[in-house]
Amino acid sequence: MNAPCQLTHQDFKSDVKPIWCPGCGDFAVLSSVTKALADLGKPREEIAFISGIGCSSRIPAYTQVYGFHGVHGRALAIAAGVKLARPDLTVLAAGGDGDGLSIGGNHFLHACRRNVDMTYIIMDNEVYGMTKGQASPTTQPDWTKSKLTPEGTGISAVEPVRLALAAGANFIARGFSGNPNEVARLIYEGIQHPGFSFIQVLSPCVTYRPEEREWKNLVHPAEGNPSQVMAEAMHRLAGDDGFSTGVLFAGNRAPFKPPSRNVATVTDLERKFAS
Amino acid sequence: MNAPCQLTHQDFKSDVKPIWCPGCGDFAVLSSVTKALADLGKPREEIAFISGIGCSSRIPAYTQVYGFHGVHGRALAIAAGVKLARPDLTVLAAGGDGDGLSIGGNHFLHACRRNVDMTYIIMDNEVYGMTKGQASPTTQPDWTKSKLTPEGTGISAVEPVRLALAAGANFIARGFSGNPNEVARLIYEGIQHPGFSFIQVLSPCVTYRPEEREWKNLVHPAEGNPSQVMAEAMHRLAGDDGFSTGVLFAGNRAPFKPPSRNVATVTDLERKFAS
Amino acid sequence: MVGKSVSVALTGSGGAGAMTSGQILLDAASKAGYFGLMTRSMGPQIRGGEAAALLRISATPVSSLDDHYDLLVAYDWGNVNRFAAELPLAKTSLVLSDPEHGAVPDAIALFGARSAELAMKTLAAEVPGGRVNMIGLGAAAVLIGLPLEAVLSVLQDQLGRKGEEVLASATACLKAGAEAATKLPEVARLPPSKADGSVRWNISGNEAAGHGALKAGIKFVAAYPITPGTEVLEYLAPTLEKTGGVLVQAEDELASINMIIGGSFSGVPSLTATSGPGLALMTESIGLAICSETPITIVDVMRGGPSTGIPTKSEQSDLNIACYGMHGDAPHIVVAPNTIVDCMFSTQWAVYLAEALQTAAIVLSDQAMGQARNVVAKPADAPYVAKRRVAAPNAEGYKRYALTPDGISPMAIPGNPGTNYVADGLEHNERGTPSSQASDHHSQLDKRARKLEMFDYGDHWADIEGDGEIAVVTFGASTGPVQEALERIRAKGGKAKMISLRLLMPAQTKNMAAALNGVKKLLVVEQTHSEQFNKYLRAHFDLPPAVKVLSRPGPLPIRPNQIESIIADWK
Amino acid sequence: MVGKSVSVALTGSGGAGAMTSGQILLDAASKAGYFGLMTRSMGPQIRGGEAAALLRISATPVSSLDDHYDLLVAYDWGNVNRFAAELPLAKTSLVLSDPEHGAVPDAIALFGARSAELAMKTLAAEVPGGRVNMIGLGAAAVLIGLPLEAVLSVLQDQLGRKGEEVLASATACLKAGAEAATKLPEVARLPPSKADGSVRWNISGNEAAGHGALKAGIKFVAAYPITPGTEVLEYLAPTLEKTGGVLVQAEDELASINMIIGGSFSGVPSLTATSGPGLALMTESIGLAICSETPITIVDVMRGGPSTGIPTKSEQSDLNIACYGMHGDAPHIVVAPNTIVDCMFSTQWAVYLAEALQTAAIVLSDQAMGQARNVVAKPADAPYVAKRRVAAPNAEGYKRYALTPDGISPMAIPGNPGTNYVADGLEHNERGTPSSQASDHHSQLDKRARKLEMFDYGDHWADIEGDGEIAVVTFGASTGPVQEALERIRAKGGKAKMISLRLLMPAQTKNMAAALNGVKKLLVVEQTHSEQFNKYLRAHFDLPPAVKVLSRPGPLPIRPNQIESIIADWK
Ligand SMILES: Cc1ncc(C[n+]2csc(CCOP(=O)(O)OP(=O)(O)O)c2C)c(N)n1
Ligand SMILES: Cc1ncc(C[n+]2csc(CCOP(=O)(O)OP(=O)(O)O)c2C)c(N)n1
Ligand code: SF4
Ligand code: SF4
Ligand SMILES: [Mg+2]
Ligand SMILES: [Mg+2]
Repeated sequence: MNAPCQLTHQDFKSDVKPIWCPGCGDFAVLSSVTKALADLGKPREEIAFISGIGCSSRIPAYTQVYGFHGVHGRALAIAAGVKLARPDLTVLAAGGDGDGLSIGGNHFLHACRRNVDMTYIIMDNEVYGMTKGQASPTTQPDWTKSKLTPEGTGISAVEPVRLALAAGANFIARGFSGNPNEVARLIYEGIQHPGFSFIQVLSPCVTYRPEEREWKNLVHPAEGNPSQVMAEAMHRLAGDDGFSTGVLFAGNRAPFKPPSRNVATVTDLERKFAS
Repeated sequence: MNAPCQLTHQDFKSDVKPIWCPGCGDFAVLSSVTKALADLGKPREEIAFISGIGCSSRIPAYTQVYGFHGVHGRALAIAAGVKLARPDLTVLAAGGDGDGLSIGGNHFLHACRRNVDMTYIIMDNEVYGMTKGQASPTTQPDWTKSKLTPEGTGISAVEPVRLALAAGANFIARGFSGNPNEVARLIYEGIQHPGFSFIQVLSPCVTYRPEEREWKNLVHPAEGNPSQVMAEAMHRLAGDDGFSTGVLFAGNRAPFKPPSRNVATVTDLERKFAS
Repeated sequence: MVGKSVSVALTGSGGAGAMTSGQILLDAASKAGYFGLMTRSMGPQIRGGEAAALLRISATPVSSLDDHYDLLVAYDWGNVNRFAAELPLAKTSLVLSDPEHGAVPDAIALFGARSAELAMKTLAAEVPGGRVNMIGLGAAAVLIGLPLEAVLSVLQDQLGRKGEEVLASATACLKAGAEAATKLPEVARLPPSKADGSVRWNISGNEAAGHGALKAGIKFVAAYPITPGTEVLEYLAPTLEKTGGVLVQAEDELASINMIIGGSFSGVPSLTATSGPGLALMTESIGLAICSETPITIVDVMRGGPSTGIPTKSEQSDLNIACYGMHGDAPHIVVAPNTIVDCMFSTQWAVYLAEALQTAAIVLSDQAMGQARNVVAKPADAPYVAKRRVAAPNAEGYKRYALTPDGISPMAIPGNPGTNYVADGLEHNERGTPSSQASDHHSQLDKRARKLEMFDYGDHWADIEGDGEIAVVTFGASTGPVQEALERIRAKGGKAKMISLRLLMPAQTKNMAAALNGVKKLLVVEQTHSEQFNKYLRAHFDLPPAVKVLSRPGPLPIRPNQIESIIADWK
Repeated sequence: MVGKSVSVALTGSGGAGAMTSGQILLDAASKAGYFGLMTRSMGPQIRGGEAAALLRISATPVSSLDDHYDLLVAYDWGNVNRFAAELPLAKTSLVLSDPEHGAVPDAIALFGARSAELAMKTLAAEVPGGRVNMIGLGAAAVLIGLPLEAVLSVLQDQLGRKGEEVLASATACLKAGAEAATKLPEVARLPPSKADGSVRWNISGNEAAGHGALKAGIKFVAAYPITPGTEVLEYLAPTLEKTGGVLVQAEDELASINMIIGGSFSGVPSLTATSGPGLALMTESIGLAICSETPITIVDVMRGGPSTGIPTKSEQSDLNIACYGMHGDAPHIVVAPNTIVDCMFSTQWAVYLAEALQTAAIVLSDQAMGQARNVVAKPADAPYVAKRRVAAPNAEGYKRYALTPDGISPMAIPGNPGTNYVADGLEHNERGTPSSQASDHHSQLDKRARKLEMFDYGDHWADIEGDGEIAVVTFGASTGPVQEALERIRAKGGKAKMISLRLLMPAQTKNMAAALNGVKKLLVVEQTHSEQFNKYLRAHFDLPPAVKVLSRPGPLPIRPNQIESIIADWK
């Protein structure tokens, strides 16, 4: 047995003090991540944790693994690069609903589709926390507290899990930061599941969306077992209220692995040019 | 009655010679567009036709309306700007599967969601024509003719109509360039339908995908009437073979219209600063 | 100890209310007929981060921070290390702190200022609902000689609607602080105000930029939030809505820049606001606006870079990307406001230029101006409004990109009959049809450059003051300290010229040659690390033989005395 | 009429096969022991667009087009106007065309060259399956004195697998053309080849760039197709696959640049290739690579700009964005290859520098080099391979961004135990923890600039040739014509120095001062509209008092005689 595998979830926490507001849901997500990593039993150096920009995207710095705090919206692209270049690493990505679904929407779409083996957590607070409270794609159309959309966005909210399914994600789950053990389990399962795993974690922003504290009264376990068939999952999610938690879909598409062999040297290749 | 309303579809064609290869499906799409515009009966100057970059995106220059040939992937953003700034104009956008679903994927997602009243045509040839034949998001994973993915992409193809539905498009149809009259009708209906209308037109690339000439034997009318309920449409599209043509979904979400009143002058606003 | 102006820093960790007390102090100064400036320094936290309100109050207009603060009121010492460097103190300054929080920390003590204690927490505890920052505010007002009535009146205005109790408690604290202050050592005091009843404006640079946009006739804005540009949008969202315009929050900057290109193509003056990372994402499409000759304006409120950098603090280091950030030869307009109120004029002018010249204009503001408030005399109205040269209905043989003598071609607006055309970012001929022919490329490149070169920009290209063989050349927020330094030099009988460039692109080679005529020594002042402005100057102008450069990165603002001493030492 | 080299243009509209015949001619020249160069000019059409194959064949190495073409073979005149300006002819040149297509059009006739007719269509019609381009090829070979056996042998190699019939028909046409040529007027003829049996390479600039990347150890590429950069990727996709690397086609350039940042962060040397519009989309994240100190290399194959511009034709106008296109102070590497083969060395070196210095390197190639083929002596091997300074396992008190004397900090690679850290584009302290403190910002900015400034780049920063009081400074593809012009001047007994800058960033101020020592007159040569290179030079270097600039946009290449005549006329 390998010594580093004895690491506890505390061993995955760093000594950097979070910038988060007291009461922010993201604290619990951090605990869930470190717990899942402890359960995974891998040494810290074999894990890469990538994020974008936002309150939530600060999370890698609060853990003890290799991390990359990139630019806004590009976490999934960096994460794909890591995994494609170093298939031996366990790759996690995380960030906010704005980071992942607004500016990062295209990478989300194509990550679901490309199905690289990694796990992506959206810490969904239905708001841009970091920039002081604007509407995100998951914000309801009638939320009027943002100065940029004082009469509400008037645009229907994205349902991330439904989008992930249509785009082709291979594992889809939803958790609530108020139930950190469940979230830890979902992350753990997402990591274990081959291909692209997507986990939406409802994580209240107590500063700009204090009403989200109420979520604790709305969440409920998803009924039945996770679908393995896309059409079935589509049907099921069509009636979803956005607060059911658990694994919602677990597909079996093979992860993306670009071809790569080792059958020539660079010098061999030069024959092509010579005459 | 208004003189310009008598325009024929020829009046909507320009004298610029298309750069398209002989036999390219895009010629027929051009005819369908001009026919739909003639049927619409609006004067040329009240129509704006926006595109990105690609063989297909050249289409506005071949018509006689106000047009914008933008940069790669951003047609829908320009089009939204036109419509939001000038709600009186009829706005069309068009382009390729690469332009709209690869680099432009995020705008596609958000255009569906935002539901600005405009009509978007993807001239889908399952390839990047303009850059000489690479795989696009709609290319099947086992297509090996691109030098960039000589063993195939290994990534499952996007089904644009399914994605549009999940993202919230309000009108969804599919046509085939070999049936230009049907395509003209679909475009016409899309324009008439409030909100964001999406029309996928299967348009063969005879140069890089000569096998697509076979599409004429594969297309068939979609069965039944278009759904008006999203869940129903989802169910229906789950079993779709990608070759059924016709209107597939016609929703009734109100188009996006940001609030705007005229209740103050700029000088009125200055009171706020004065003391 | 009555000076021309008094500078006060109010600091505290999250929740201490440093910002609120600073804001009230500025408003009270304004009420009492003073001019004033307040900038802020904030930590990265959303809530509860350390903050400093940095004020300067004066009987005459001020547009720059002073060399040091006369009074530092520290509500606590939490994380003060993080911005101690931003709080220069003189030996004569007074540090006022609460014994509760212990001794003055080294980072502050090393300035060697005087210090005094005030038991703010204890005093506040004596008032039901009492708050430390109101104690500090009362003390500060008295120490600098600001009439307490003015502060009370502001409290009334601002806390009135929060209910009697809140107001009563704040008032009680204020008075307790004021009372206690009488026992404290003296600090620099304000001269009597010269209030003449004329209207004052209290405005931030970001509000000013937004308002300038409205004055120029902007009616369509698409944008994506980003610190510190968001407040331009926060000003514009409700005001556009009221004046018949529209603001839309886009999915990202690629969308926002292209949306405004669409809005402008359709004939509606359009703008976006952003900061460095957002500007970087926009450059491809700014090139599209330039090539397709679609007028747009982009306000870039600069922050520390590179990359995500320091979102909450200022720097002038987007100069390079603003001037040179496009691929291909892409002539465009770059305008740099040089004071908080000038954010209004410069943005208004930039919109006017973009529209008149059918190109992209970038307004290069920064966090130091954007997020600071200035109390100033009501600014004069500028006559610049968006006005395009448009095509007539059914204009015969209409060519969108006609090679006119001045390079500006009439633009047909959708709705105009008989002139439909297709705007294009591909190189094109006069009609707009794509062309890869050398002659079309050359003539369209010439035209796009010519229209900018031939235009008459009047005197606005730079603010020039004073005379002499020594000149200081600067731009943007670095102008305030330069101006003040040169005033001091002149007050001592010296001579020096200030050239603050407002129009950075197109570079005004002839005007600059005239301005530099007779100048033997040139000091370049800028807030970048790599001397971006100095390199810009070298590239475009012939500089005098002796050049010195004062270039330092943010977030520390440049102080007047730094400039003064370089000039004094320059033999 | 035996010259040093012979230049031939083969043109025709779509389907005429100008490109194919040019390619065969080049290959045949190579077989016959000659050196050669072939560039191409293409219309925008995907298929069937007009095209010109522009060749120069010589007994000694060539890296530039000549002043004019000795022979123009026009298979037809369709759309020749679109690139006539790219086909300069001398009075002594011969225009060979088919009477079938009518008289020589004005755009060509105005050069005043001799002309002759050859009934290519009729001759081709006499051969079953005969093609016009093979008739023209046969005639061209004979006219310039290239042994027909070499052409036949290439035909055999290339058409062999298409079957006997195809080969027989091509051979028959070739011979018919050759036969007919004996009755045509003479044109410049090749000198005997100096074939010594040494190995020749036949390579395009884009292949060379790709191969240089492989030689440096690139193992991960993510990219999005774009003309004219795509061929770098087309070379890399199969070769990486065979050598244990990976190429992935990304959804857009935002993804590709971030994917390679991820690949490199994980320890694998990573690269992308693009062109102007793609580079513009990447600048935000290039800033991330610079700030987080993650090595990456970007090959930018320049095309006509701005915006979508002229995708199929060349220009050097991405200089600005490559050097200055990032927001904030973002020091990085810019390397400009100056010949087709140098695309190999320069890319290899750029990767080496990016890795050694943990920063972003941009390789500034262009369409003229990228899509041209050169027959050259086998290039020497360069010793540059990717090698990072890495952290040891369990390095004690590991600080990712440690302030080392040379500015380079050991990088911990995932998998290395005990050194996990979080890379960050936010300003940070030595550990990598975000910091908005002035001192951290300043010291990290210093470090990121220092590592680039202190590094020893050896002699590769520029190619310097010759001596004298007149110097010509240039970069990239403009180097070939400069080199040739100066050789001609020297051949006539004149003196002139060439400085072709390879390392554009960081600007080599000291090296350049040494190179300019003694230079009184400086001619700047570049292919841009706005004198981007001249402005770059002014910004960073002290130039001699007399400076002239030969700056013109693409797509017309700069010709040696333009440079010659400026120097000759310079009193
Ligand atoms: C290119 C770019 N645009 C905008 C920003 C500003 N910005 C930073 S975080 C953020 C949104 C944060 O929202 P979300 O991703 O939901 O994270 P949260 O703060 O809510 O956890 C924005 C718009 C940026 N940093 N970069
Ligand atoms: C930013 C940017 N990246 C890449 C390109 C190159 N490019 C031009 S068109 C195109 C794809 C075209 O494919 P599609 O949109 O499907 O249109 P089609 O040619 O097939 O009609 C690409 C990648 C570009 N012009 N701009
Ligand atoms: S602003 Fe909201 S999301 Fe951000 S740290 Fe505070 S509570 Fe959390
Ligand atoms: S390459 Fe394909 S898509 Fe493009 S014009 Fe030719 S046939 Fe049409
Ligand atoms: Mg959020
Ligand atoms: Mg396509």
